[in-house]
Order: sequence, then structure tokens, then C-alpha cells
Amino acid sequence: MKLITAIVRPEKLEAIREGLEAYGVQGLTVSAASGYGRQRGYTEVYRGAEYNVDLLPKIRVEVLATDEQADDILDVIISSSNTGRAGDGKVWTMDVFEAVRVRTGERGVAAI
Amino acid sequence: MKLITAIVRPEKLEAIREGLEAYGVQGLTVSAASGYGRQRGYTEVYRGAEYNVDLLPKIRVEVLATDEQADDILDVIISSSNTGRAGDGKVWTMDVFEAVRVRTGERGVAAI
Amino acid sequence: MKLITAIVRPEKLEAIREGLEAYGVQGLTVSAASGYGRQRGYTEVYRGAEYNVDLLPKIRVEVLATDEQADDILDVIISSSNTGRAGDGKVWTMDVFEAVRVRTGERGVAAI
Amino acid sequence: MELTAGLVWLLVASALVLFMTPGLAFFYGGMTRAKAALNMMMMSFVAIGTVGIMWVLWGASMATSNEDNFFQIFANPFSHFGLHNFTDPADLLKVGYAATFAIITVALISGAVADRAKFSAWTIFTPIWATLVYAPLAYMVWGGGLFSKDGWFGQTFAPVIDFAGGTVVHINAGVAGLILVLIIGNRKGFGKDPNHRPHNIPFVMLGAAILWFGWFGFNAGAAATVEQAGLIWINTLAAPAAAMLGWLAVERYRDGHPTSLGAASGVVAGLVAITPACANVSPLGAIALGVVAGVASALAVGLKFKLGYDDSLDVVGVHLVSGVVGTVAIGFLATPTQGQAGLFYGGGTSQLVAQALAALMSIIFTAVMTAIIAYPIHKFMGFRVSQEQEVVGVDLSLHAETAYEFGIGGHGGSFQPLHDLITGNAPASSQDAAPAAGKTTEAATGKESVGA
Amino acid sequence: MELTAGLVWLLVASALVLFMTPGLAFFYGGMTRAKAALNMMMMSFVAIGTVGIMWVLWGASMATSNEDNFFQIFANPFSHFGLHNFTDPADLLKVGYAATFAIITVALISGAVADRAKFSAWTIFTPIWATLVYAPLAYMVWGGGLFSKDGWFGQTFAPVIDFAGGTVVHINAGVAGLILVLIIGNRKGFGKDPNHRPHNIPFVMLGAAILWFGWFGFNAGAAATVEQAGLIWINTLAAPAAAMLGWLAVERYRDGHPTSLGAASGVVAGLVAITPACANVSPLGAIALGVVAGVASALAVGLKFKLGYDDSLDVVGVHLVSGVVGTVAIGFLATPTQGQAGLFYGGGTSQLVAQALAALMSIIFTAVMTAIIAYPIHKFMGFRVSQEQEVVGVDLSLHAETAYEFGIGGHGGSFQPLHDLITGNAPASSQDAAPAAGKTTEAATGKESVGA
Amino acid sequence: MELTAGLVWLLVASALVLFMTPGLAFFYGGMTRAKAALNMMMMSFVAIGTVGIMWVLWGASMATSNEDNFFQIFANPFSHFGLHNFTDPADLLKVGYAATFAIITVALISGAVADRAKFSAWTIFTPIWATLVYAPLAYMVWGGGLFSKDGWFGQTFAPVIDFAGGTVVHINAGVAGLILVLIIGNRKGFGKDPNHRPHNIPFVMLGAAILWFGWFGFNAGAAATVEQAGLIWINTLAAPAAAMLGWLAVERYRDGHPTSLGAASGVVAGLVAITPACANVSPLGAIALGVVAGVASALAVGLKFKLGYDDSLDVVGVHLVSGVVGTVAIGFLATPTQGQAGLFYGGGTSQLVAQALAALMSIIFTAVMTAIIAYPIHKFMGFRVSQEQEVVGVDLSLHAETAYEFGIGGHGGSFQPLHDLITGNAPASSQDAAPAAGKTTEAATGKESVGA
Ligand SMILES: Nc1ncnc2c1ncn2[C@@H]1O[C@H](COP(=O)(O)OP(=O)(O)O)[C@@H](O)[C@H]1O
Ligand SMILES: Nc1ncnc2c1ncn2[C@@H]1O[C@H](COP(=O)(O)OP(=O)(O)O)[C@@H](O)[C@H]1O
Ligand SMILES: Nc1ncnc2c1ncn2[C@@H]1O[C@H](COP(=O)(O)OP(=O)(O)O)[C@@H](O)[C@H]1O
Repeated sequence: MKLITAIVRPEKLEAIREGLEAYGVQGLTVSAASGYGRQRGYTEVYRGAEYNVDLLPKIRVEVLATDEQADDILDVIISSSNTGRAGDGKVWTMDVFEAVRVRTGERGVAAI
Repeated sequence: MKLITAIVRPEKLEAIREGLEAYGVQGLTVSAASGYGRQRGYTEVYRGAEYNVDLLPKIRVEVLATDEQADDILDVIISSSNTGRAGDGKVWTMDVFEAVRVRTGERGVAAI
Repeated sequence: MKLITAIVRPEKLEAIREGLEAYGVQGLTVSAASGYGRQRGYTEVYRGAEYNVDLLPKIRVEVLATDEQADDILDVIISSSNTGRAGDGKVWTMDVFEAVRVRTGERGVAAI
Repeated sequence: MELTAGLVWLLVASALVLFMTPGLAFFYGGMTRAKAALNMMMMSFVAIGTVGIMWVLWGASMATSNEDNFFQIFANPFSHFGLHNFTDPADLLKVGYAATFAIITVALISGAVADRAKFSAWTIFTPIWATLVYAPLAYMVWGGGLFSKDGWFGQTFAPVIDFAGGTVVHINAGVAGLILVLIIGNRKGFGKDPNHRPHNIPFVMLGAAILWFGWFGFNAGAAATVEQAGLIWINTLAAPAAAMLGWLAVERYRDGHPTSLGAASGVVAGLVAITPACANVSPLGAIALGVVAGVASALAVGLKFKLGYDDSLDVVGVHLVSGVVGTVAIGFLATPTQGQAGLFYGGGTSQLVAQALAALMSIIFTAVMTAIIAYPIHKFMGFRVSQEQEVVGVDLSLHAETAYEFGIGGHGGSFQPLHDLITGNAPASSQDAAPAAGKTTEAATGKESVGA
Repeated sequence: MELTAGLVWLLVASALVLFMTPGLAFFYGGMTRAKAALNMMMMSFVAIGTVGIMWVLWGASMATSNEDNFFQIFANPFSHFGLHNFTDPADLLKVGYAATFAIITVALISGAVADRAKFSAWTIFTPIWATLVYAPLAYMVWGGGLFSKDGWFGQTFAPVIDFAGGTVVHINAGVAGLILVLIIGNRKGFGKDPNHRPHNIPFVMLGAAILWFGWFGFNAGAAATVEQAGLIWINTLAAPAAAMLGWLAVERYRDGHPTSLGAASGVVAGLVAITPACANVSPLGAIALGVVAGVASALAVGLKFKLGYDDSLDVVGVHLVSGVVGTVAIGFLATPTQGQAGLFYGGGTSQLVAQALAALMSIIFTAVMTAIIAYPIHKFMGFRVSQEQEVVGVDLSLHAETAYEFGIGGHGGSFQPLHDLITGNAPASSQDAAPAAGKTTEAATGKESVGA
Repeated sequence: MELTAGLVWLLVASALVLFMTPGLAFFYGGMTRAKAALNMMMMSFVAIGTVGIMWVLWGASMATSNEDNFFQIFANPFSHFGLHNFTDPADLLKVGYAATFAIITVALISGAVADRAKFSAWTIFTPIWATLVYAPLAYMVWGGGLFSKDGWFGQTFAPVIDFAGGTVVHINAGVAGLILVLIIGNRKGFGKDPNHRPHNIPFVMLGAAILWFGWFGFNAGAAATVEQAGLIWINTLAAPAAAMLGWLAVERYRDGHPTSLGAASGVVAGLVAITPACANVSPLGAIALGVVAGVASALAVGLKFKLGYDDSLDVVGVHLVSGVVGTVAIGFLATPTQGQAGLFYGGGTSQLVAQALAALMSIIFTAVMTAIIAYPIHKFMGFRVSQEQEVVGVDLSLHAETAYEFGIGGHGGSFQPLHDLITGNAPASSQDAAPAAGKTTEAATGKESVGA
């Protein structure tokens, strides 16, 4: 099994979900993150004092998948979150040793 | 070493902590997440416009453990967070290549 | 490739970033976490009722790196976030199977 | 009749007192969990609706002195139904002022049942309670009834001194809150769940600030002379100031930390205590009374954990306790210049006895009547939500809303354009209505889910 | 001249009404997304600035009755320019009171264009609109112009009854909002994006509370007698109370859940409806009017999705709809005691016709004039931000600020000590000025970035 | 004595001014970091407590004119101790009004020492400073002392014109803030730490709104005639409106973005500047003064970074600078109708000299006295928290509270039912008291820790 982690633009969540659902993924986990990379930040001003905000809001999307599906899912995520501009983010996959569905205690691929 | 990641119901945090403490785990890391899965969501209404909220609040619990303990810890987490209903969540384990305790610089199993 | 995950004190973010930038790291991802460990918590009081807060605020810093750089990066993070007191946190590395830069679709080391 | 200075002040005071109820909504709303904040605020808001309407219809009539009363307990609800038949030009102003007191008294009760009361039951409870408990008590104390100088009690003992509502408002609300708690039970996790702590303390302070501001209208609104108005104003400053310091001192020495929740609570305790006494004690008396009330309530709020009743936001500890402190203190501190003197000013014990007895009788009256009203509601329609609704949060389960949405970190969800339901048209037909409507309907595929 | 009771009340009422505009900022600001909250609030705040100054300079002069008027549409803007030449001692007080009405009317419009209006365009639009639309309408209704008893309309039909601003304030703002929406267009994702839901409902309730509080000044500020003041006060309590219950009932039966946003909205709808009628209907009439307004607006807010115009915060659904309800209802409900009686009180249809016609004429006047003002602004300087600015959020893109920063979970960033730019000195020279300044400048290396 | 219109207005104005201090708590509290917000608000709240009580005890006596004064600097603190011996029926009302001024002046200082002042030291500092600095200055300017028409200064130069507190309130607080900063030092990370930016700007705007609302009482509370009241009302609208636009213009042209923090700050700067001048300048003069103050303060707030003193929330930049602007501007802009004319109205330079000199003397007096009070406190008990407490946040370290808890994302923790300590009973005995209490005690095992 694989865990696919995507750090992408917050406004792309909807597109990713639609893509994954169309592909047949049953579940995913989302959380908030901030990222620093090639994308330039913006400036905030408070009483004339400027702040250069370069940690920008991102979301982290995580999907557990079988080894076979992992690469397809990677492609779905990339194609639905790509805009071609800096700040699009990174996606990576890692091996998962074991997975369990808490409700039933099923393990391995059955748990996904 | 292994990293155990659990995406579970927020209200189960206390039970998991009690379980892990009883087992002898010294530390853990918790963060907020939202999940989408078999569990159905709920509806919010604002001035008659309805919103179907299906990304539901979850927590992520992460525990670093030795290879030997990993499976026991998995069992502790599952038994303390299971309710038998959709939305109970997922737990998975991954291999950890190296771990360090920042305070002392200890590495490997000694760092846990 | 490796993924380095650090759970450290929130106030150390700046130092870590400076250290990594000096080393030549181009990007990183930050998110909020809370941790429970050897560090003692604090007490909050509301109308005489006391709450013992022992889940303390931490940040999670994640960096994707090549296998060669991973160990150096680990050292940079540790040296810039160490204070020698309980609560300094943990850092661990895991193997990454594949990584992609969303903007360009580049894969592997080129994506970092 | 042209506006007079006194009536302009009444006009202003009425607006001030009405503003107190939303202030209370914030005072209470900030003290609950985030997932129950809206429901908490709604209990105050809806009381303005239900009690406001009820007061216009028959409440004002019940609380107003006239020939036609029921055993000195309440006046005829129909003699001024809908506010007709009033003859004095100032009568409507007085009705408005009185309405705001009825409203806030009812709203005060809600703090006891935070996080778990059923909103529908509360909506029904409020006008009934205001009719059968508040209006009679207001009549008995202020309307010429039992406790007034013409009533049986007033003539047997002494007329109760309750200038702005120690018995009518605070003791009354405190007792009603306690009875409700006993009927509907404690919150899940009461005394153990750390998430029961306040979610937004600045809101608590905002609420306390609005309450204090409005309380000048509450206490001084009925002032008859310049001297009285000045005295009341100063006392309404001094007592809560002293109570704040008293509460903070208790916290400093007992818990090690003076808290802002304590400061806000102390202010309210001081305001409660000075309410009945504001026109009858000296500024120094007000300071003393404030300190006693602040200390007493700071100690009393812990009692619920000892005794095991979940008076969630301390309606008993603050309103009942400080209400009793203020009401009884008059028996000691009343200055001779404003009528009957208290024990410390050589007035003997007669006023003290009258005050204590009236407090006791109010407590019994309210307890019995509240039980009679709330128990059947709880029995037949249920006065509390299910455990599952409580876990999800009453905001979501009762009101289908959440208080805050600060971005990705919060809740999220799909927008289901069910607006078509609003106007009763089928989606298909609405698609043709206008391009944008078509766009809206297109979204109804359920694929546009986003959020986190 | 010494202060009189009536003028003291005017003084207080003016402060109350001014306070309403920041109240509106919260009512609206809580309803937008978190990333557009400050901009929403700024549209109200800056209106106090631009319209306040404009009113002192020439607005008061335009709206005040005098010999020298332009076809009964507006008075000479220069006869009291800068508020000189006033002779009555109370004139400045009246100008202040009138200024607060002009300000809030303009601020009301902003709800229609939440999240996307360009702040610079809004800043220019506001004083022009107040000059060319608000001031004339105020003159026509209240200043002795067209719709007054001396005007052509008043003499042909009947003088319009609009005690506190059904046409001048609410219909006016509602129509202007609609026209602005039609000119600048819908928000990206209108009707589909779940993030368009309110980000801070307690702020909405705070806003509603401040509005209600201030509305007592708004409605009763001009009361001439004790009787009128009392009636207005009661009606300003009863109508919104009834409208709140009405709105909640619609939600309960249509959507299954009474919401707090609904309660707050109902209160405002009821206040809008009673505004023109407050001195002319009985308390029972006010309750009836409130229920109708609450129900009508609760149903109307869904219309924008059907018709496809993005009146983001329902200026049309609440202010235009309930404004028309209140204005027309006078034709039915006006009691004979306060002048002309309505249809239900045997007064015939003449007042009803006058009310309906005046509402219609106001709608047309405002629609045409607003288009004439807003269209060129949109054409030449742009009245809305770019799509990218909308996605980033107008707070950041227009004001370089974010509303909240609760810690690591929020935005973060490096502090760039560009303060040297503030005073125009080069960093190098400032380094010598003082140790701390040197420290500050050292930070300018861009390495101290932190946050999350 | 029956209520008069003027005294009713004083009654209302006093409540309005008292409401300003919690308003200030929000203005300041929103500007600090989230982890110091409660402490910031507490500094204002506790000042109501300490200064309120001190004023009732001896402050009012010190600031009130009577035969028995100390070199025209302050009056006998004991002649009206505890507010006895007053003879005029309106005296208590005047004392209440004056108390609110003393309170807010002290609270204003706290902005300078945000995030790091020790709460215990602040609690001790406030009543001492109000006694030794505020009360004397109030006596000198308003009570018949040095700067008044009977005082040495007034007779040598000209009586200072300071209608509502340019010197007594704003210059005074600004200077005291500066001295405190110099004594206790800068925040850790001053000028570099991005987390020092405002955590809740809507609260800042709420604070500004409440301040503006209350300021009508502040400025106009002492108005003697209708003409004066009207003029003051208009000026209190016009000056801050103009200052808001002035500040926004500076931001627009210097930084590229007009901000909401700037709008709120501009409003306050304009209010400060008009305070001393409100009864003595024309509406056009008020607009001019507002623009100057808005621009001056917008430029001045950057100075602290240049000069290296951490006046955290700009008490100097806003209150001292605009206070001086307003005080000195009277020398130019005072109209002849209200007494002594200013330079621009042909009154010569005498008033200008008096104003400038009085401002200077106030600055010196306050600087010296504040140092004398604060330095020993800092030396002997410490006026600032430890670095570790500052990093953890003063809310947690001093008050054992956090401002917000929005759910899992926030702080969390175990509930330790230490309530038994509250009432002093041992856990064992309480276990028998009631079933629920037993349950509570059971939780004391320390195993129920939860949160995040
Ligand atoms: N080496 C890295 N390790 C972890 N996260 C990274 C790394 N580089 C970039 N990121 C994440 O990816 C996001 C987008 O990065 P950015 O450099 O702007 O995109 P790109 O590489 O496509 O130009 C960043 O905000 C950060 O969250
Ligand atoms: N394939 C997946 N990848 C990542 N997280 C998942 C996946 N499936 C489910 N989850 C997480 O688990 C949670 C519970 O999932 P759900 O489907 O409701 O439970 P179950 O599978 O037991 O029915 C989800 O809210 C989501 O956070
Ligand atoms: N076994 C573990 N698994 C996951 N996270 C851990 C573990 N132990 C500690 N942590 C994280 O590290 C943080 C610091 O731990 P702590 O025990 O205080 O430090 P130390 O081990 O250096 O004494 C904790 O707050 C927690 O977030």
C-alpha cells in the first residue's frame, strides 16, 4: 500500500475531490498547512510597519491507496491541481507497512 | 522503527491517551484534520441556502514506536477509538528510517 | 529521497528556516500540532475550576530532500531548534517512493 | 404632552436596558464551548421575541396596579390587553421600560442550561414563565401587590425595598435556573470535560461591559430626583468596581492568578448586589456591599461541583447568591435619608426581617412555579437534546449553523443549491428562468463539495 | 438657550444613530468570508468619513427646507455651506441627527457588493451618491419638497407618511444596492461556493444588537410628544420581536431549523418595516407588521438565487422588501389618532395610493440616479477587483491586512522593518540614531521570516 | 430637586464615558497578539476598579475646587472623603462624570506597555498615578487651580482652553506611557517579531466605534447651552471623520494600501485632537484640525521604530501627538464667539502662547511625576514579567487563561476537579456528599487529560 501526500493550493480541494471521486477513491483526509517555496508572498501593513508574509496557506491532502492505484491517483491529483504557476505544490508517495479500518478492524488492502 | 498515524474521531483523544499511557507510551503528537469517507455529513443553513458539510472534523494522532511495540500500539489505538459506526477512521504504520530526540541528539530507538 | 518531519517548539520556526536557507533548501511545509511528552504543562483556571493543559503547542516542519542531503538537513534542524530542555521535540526521516512538482510534473529528485 | 427631562431619561434608560439582553448573550455565549455558542446567544435573543410580544399583549396589564387583582398576586391580564386603555401620556414609556426587565430576567435563566436545552422547549417555556412567575412577582413588589406598602406583607412586616430588582430579577432568575437544572440534568462530562471551559473570553468581557453600561438605565431609570439619580449612578459604579477587586482578590489568594473571567464575573456580581440597594445605601455602603458580593460569588461558583448540579454558567452562584446578598444587606445598610433605615443606621431589625423574609418567599414562589411549568414541558416534549446532539454540538444539531468559519482549518462543505426549494419551483423549470439560475442548478449535481 | 428635554433626547438619539453604522459594519462583516471581513467593515467606516464631511460641507444645506430650491427636488447646497448662516439654536443638533441618517443609508448599500467592490471606487461613489440621491430624497420627503405637504405630490395625492425613513433610507439603499450588483456583477462562485457563508455569526448578532439599540434613536429621535415617544418606543420593540419570530417560523417549517442568522435578520427586517410606520400604527399593528415583514424577507432572500443577481448580504431581500412592506402597510394600518387614517381604520384608499406611488417613484428615482453615478465609475476606474484579488481576498489585496491572527495556524510572515521609509531616512543613517533603531535595521536582511 | 434636561444629559454622558473604557480594552486588545489579549483588556478593566474606588474615596475631593488647596495644585483629599459633605443636589452626578475621565485616562496608558507589564504592578500603579498625577492636573485645569482663570498661570498668560481633556487626558496619558516604556523597556523582538501584529482587527474597530460613541458624552457632557451642545456634537463627528480620511490618505500614498487599522486609528486621532477644542472651533475648523491630526499621527506612529522605544500600541503617536495638535491648534483656530479668539480669528498670540506653554508644563509635570511613581515600583516589585512569561504569553502566565478556544486546533488539557480546594473540603469527604460530586472526584485521577 501507499500513502499519497499532496501539498497544494487551498482552492484546488474541490477539483481534487471531484477527480478522485470520479476515479473511484472512497475517502481522503485533509488538513491545513503553510508552505514556503518559489512562490513569492505578499505584504501586510499595520500602522505603517510592513510584514512580508512568505509562508502561504496550503492544504495537505492524504490518500491511502493500493500499490496499483497509487500512480493513477498521483496523476489525478496533479492534473486537477496544476495551474502552471509557482506555488502549485508538491506530491509524494510513501510505502505503508500496515493499514487498519478502525470500524471493523480489517487490515491491509481491505482497509482502504 | 515505525510511525503510527491514526485519523480518528476527535472525542476519542482522551481514550487513546489513556490507553497509550497504560501501555507505556511516553509521548505523542496530535493535530487537526478533516476527513471524507463513508460517514455521511450534515447540513448547515444560512438564510435559506443549504450547505452539505461532508468533510468532518477528525484528529490525527502520531506515535513513533519501535518495530516490536508498533503492533501493540496499533491495537491499543484501535480498541480505544472503535465505535463500530462509519467515521471511526483509519490507522496506518510506516517505516521510519531515522529518529532523533532534539533535546539530547540521541538517535534511533533511544530517541523514542 | 527522504521526507524529514520535525515536531519542534513554535518559536524555533524562524531559526530553522534561516538554517535551512543557509544550507540551500528551497522549500518547506509547516503545520500546527500539539504534543504530549516529558515536558510538563501548565494550569488554566476558569471560575475557580482548574484545567491542567498538558498538550502543548508545537509546529511540524516537513522537508523533502535527496538521500544525500537528508542527514545534513536533519543536523541543521536539530542544531537550530535545540534548547536542551524537555519539549524540544522529535525529528524523524522516512523513505519517499516518488515525488512530483505539481507545476511542471517533474518527478524524482528534480521535483524537490 | 411635551417631553420632560424625567421621561427623556426613561426613554434612554429603556433602550439601555434592552441592550443588556444581547449583552447577556455575549456574556453567556463567550462562556460556552464554540459548538454551543450560537444556541446560547439564541436563548437570549428569542426571549426578546417571545417575552417582548407577551408583554405587549398581556404582561404589562398583569404587572400594573389597578383595582382588579388576584389576591395581591397579579393584576387583570385583559384590562390593558394589547396596551389599550392607557390614559396617562407616559404609560407606554413605562410599559416599554418594564418590558425590558421582563425580557432580561427570562434571558438570565438560560445560563443554567447551556449546551443542552432544547430550543423549541425554551421558546415555549419563556412566555409561560414570564406570565406565571415574572409578571406576578413584579406586581407583588412594584405593582402595588403583596410586598408593596399596600400589600399584606408590606403592612405586616415592612414594604420590601427592592429598587431595581434583587428579588424580582436576580433571585427569581437564579432560582428558576436551579430548578431547570434539577429537572433537565447535567451536561455530559460535567466537572470532567475540559472542553466545557469558555471559548471566547473577550466576548464575556464585551458582555460584561454592555451589561454594566445598560445597568445605569436599569438601576437609575426610575430615579425620581437629581439626588437619587446621582446616588444611584455612583453606587452603580462603585459596587461593581469593588466586587471586581473582591473577586480578583479571592482568585489571587486561592488560585494564584487573578483572571479576566473573574473580573467580568465580579463586575456582574457587584451589579446584581447593588440592584435592590442602589437608592438606599451610601457610596461607602456600596463599596462594602460590592466587596462582599464579589467575594461571596467567587466562593459560591465552586459549590456546584461539590453539590453536583450543573448550573453551567453560574446563574445560582452569581445571580441568586449576590441577589440575596444585596437584598438582605439593605436590612443592615439602608441609610435613613432614603426612607426606612437599616440595622447599622439605627433602624432596628424590622427592615432586615422584611428583606430576608421576602427573599425567602420569592425563592419558594419561584421554585414551585418554575417546577410546575418546566416539569410538564420536560415530560411531554423534552427539555433537553439527545446525547448525540450534545456531542455534535447544539449549534449544528438545533440550528444547522456553526459560529465561526475562519478558513480551511474550520468546517467546510458542499454548497447544495437547494434554493429552488425556497420558492417551491422544481429545479428543471428554474433552469430556464435565467442564465445565472441555470448555473446555480447545474451545481446541484453534488460534485462541487469543497472545504476542510 | 438652555438645554431642553427634547433637545437632550435629540443629542442622545444622534449618538445612537451614529453608533448604528459601526453596528452595521459588524452585521455585514460577520456575514462575509473571513478574508473579506475588514473590507466589508471598511465600506461602512469610510462612509462615516466621506458622507460625514460632505454633509457638513453641503449636504445639510441641500436637504434643508428654504426658499431657494430646485423643482422641489433639492435645496441650495451653498446657502448653508460649511454649516454657516444657521439661526435657530437647535439647528446644528438637527444637522447632526440628519447626518447620521445620510451616513447609514450609504453604508447599507455596501452589503450588496460584498467581497468584490473596489475600495477606491466605493470611496468616490459614496459622497457623490449621498449628494445626488440621498440628499434630494431626504429633501423631497422631510425637507419640504415634492412628497411633503407643500410639494406637488403631497398636494395632488397625500403627503407621504415616512416617519423615519422607509423610502428615504431603506427603499433607497435597497434599490441602489440592486443597481450596483447589476453593474459590477456577481461574486466568483456565486450560488456554488460554500465559502460564501458567514464567517462569524456572533458578530452578525452583535451588529443586530447595536442596530436595534441605535434604532430607538433612529425612530424616536424626532418624536414631538411624550405620547408619540412612548408609542414609537413600544413599536420599535414589538415589530422586530415579531419579525424575529416570523423569520424563525419560516425557517423552522421550511428548512427544519430556526437559525441565529435568521433571528438577527428577522430583527433587522422588523426594524426596517416599522421605520416609516413607527408613529402611525398601534402596538398590535406593529406586531402584525413585524410578522409580515419577517416572513416576507425570509422568503425574499432566496430570490437572488432564482433570479441570478448576487445581492450578497441581501440588501434587497431585507431593506427593499421590508422597506416596501412598511411603507405600503401604512396605507392599511395608520391609526386615525396620528393624522390620516389607513384603509383598515376607515381612512379610505387615498393614503394607500400615496404610499404605494411614493415607493414606486422613489424606486425609479434611485435606480436611474444610481445607474448614472455608478456606471461611469465602473467604466472608467473599475468598480470591482480582479478575479485574482477576489481569490486572494479583498482584505489582503486592497488593505494589505488580515482580520485575524490566532497563532501558528493562521497566516504568518517576516517583519520587514521598512519603518525607515516612513520617515524618509535611509537605513544607513538611522542605524546610528539609537541602539534599538540599529537593531531594527539589522532585521532588514529578510532572514527573519517566521510564521505559518 | 427634579431632574433637569441638562442633568439628564450628564447622567447619560457619564454612562457613555464609562462605556469608553471597555471600548478601549477592545481597541487595545485587538491590537496585541492573541496570547496577550486578555491581559491587555484586563489593564483597562482593573483600572475601572482601582481608579473608580479611589475616586469615590478621595479622588473627587482632590479634584474639586474648594478653599483648601495645595499651591493651586490639588484640593484637600479629605474634605469630601467618601463623597460626604456634598451640598449641591447635582454634585454626585458631577463626581460620577469626573470619575469616568480619571478611569479612561489611566487605562489609556496601558497601551504603551502591552504584552509585558506585570499585572500586580499595574494594579498598584493605577490608583497611585491617578492620585498624584491625574487628580492634580484635573484640578489645575478644571477645578479652579493653576491653569484656570483664577490660577497663577491663567492670570499671567491666559486661562487654558481645554474643554474636554487635551492636556488632562491625552497629553497626560501619552507622556505617562512614554515614561513607563523607558522604565520597563521594549518587548522581546520589538521591531522584528511579526507576531507583534494585531490579532483581531474587528475588535480594534469595535473598540474605535465604542470610543466614538462614548466620546459624544466625553466632549458634550459638560455643554452648557443648546448652541454649544450642537457645535460640539458636529465637531465630534467632523474631526474624526476628517482624521480617518487623512490617515487613510497617508497610507494610500505612502504604503499603497489604506488599512482598516488605519481607519480606526485615524478616528481616534481625530477624537483626541478635537477633545480640547470641541467647543471653540467651527465645523470647518474641526475638519481642518481632523485632517492635520490624522496626518500627524499617521506619520508619528512610525517614529518609535526610528527612536527605538517600544510604545507598543502608539499611545505617544496617537494620544500625545494629536493631544498636542489639538491643544495648540486652539491658539490658531478658536472662534471669537466662544470667548478668546485664536490667531486666525484676530485674537493675537496670547492664547496660542498659553496653550503651548500649558502643554509643555503638563508634559514636564507628568513626566517627572510618573517617573517618581513608576521607578520605585519597577525597582522593588518589578514592573515587567520574565522573558519566559513573555514567550509563553502574559495571558497564560499571569492570568492562567487563554482568550480563545475554537476546538481541537486550539489549546487543550485535562480538567482537574480541584474544586474541592475551593470549599476547603478533602476529596474523600466530598465523595459522599452527592452522586455527581462523587463522579467529579473520581475524575481527579489525572487520567482524563484530553485536548489538542
Ligand atoms: N522541499 C520541500 N519540502 C517540503 N515541502 C516543500 C518543498 N518544496 C516546496 N514545498 C511545498 O510546496 C509548496 C509549493 O512550492 P513552490 O516552490 O512554490 O512550488 P514549485 O516548486 O512548483 O515552484 C510550498 O509552499 C511548500 O509547501
Ligand atoms: N483512502 C483514505 N485515505 C486517507 N484517509 C481516509 C481514507 N479513507 C478514509 N479516510 C479517513 O478516515 C475517516 C473515516 O472514514 P470512513 O470512510 O467514514 O470510515 P470507514 O472506512 O470506517 O467507514 C475519513 O473521515 C477520512 O479522514
Ligand atoms: N513517541 C512519540 N511519538 C510522536 N511524537 C512524540 C513522541 N514523543 C514525543 N513526541 C513529540 O515530541 C514533543 C516533545 O516531547 P518531549 O517528551 O517533551 O521531549 P523530550 O523527549 O526531548 O523530553 C512532544 O510534545 C510530542 O509532540
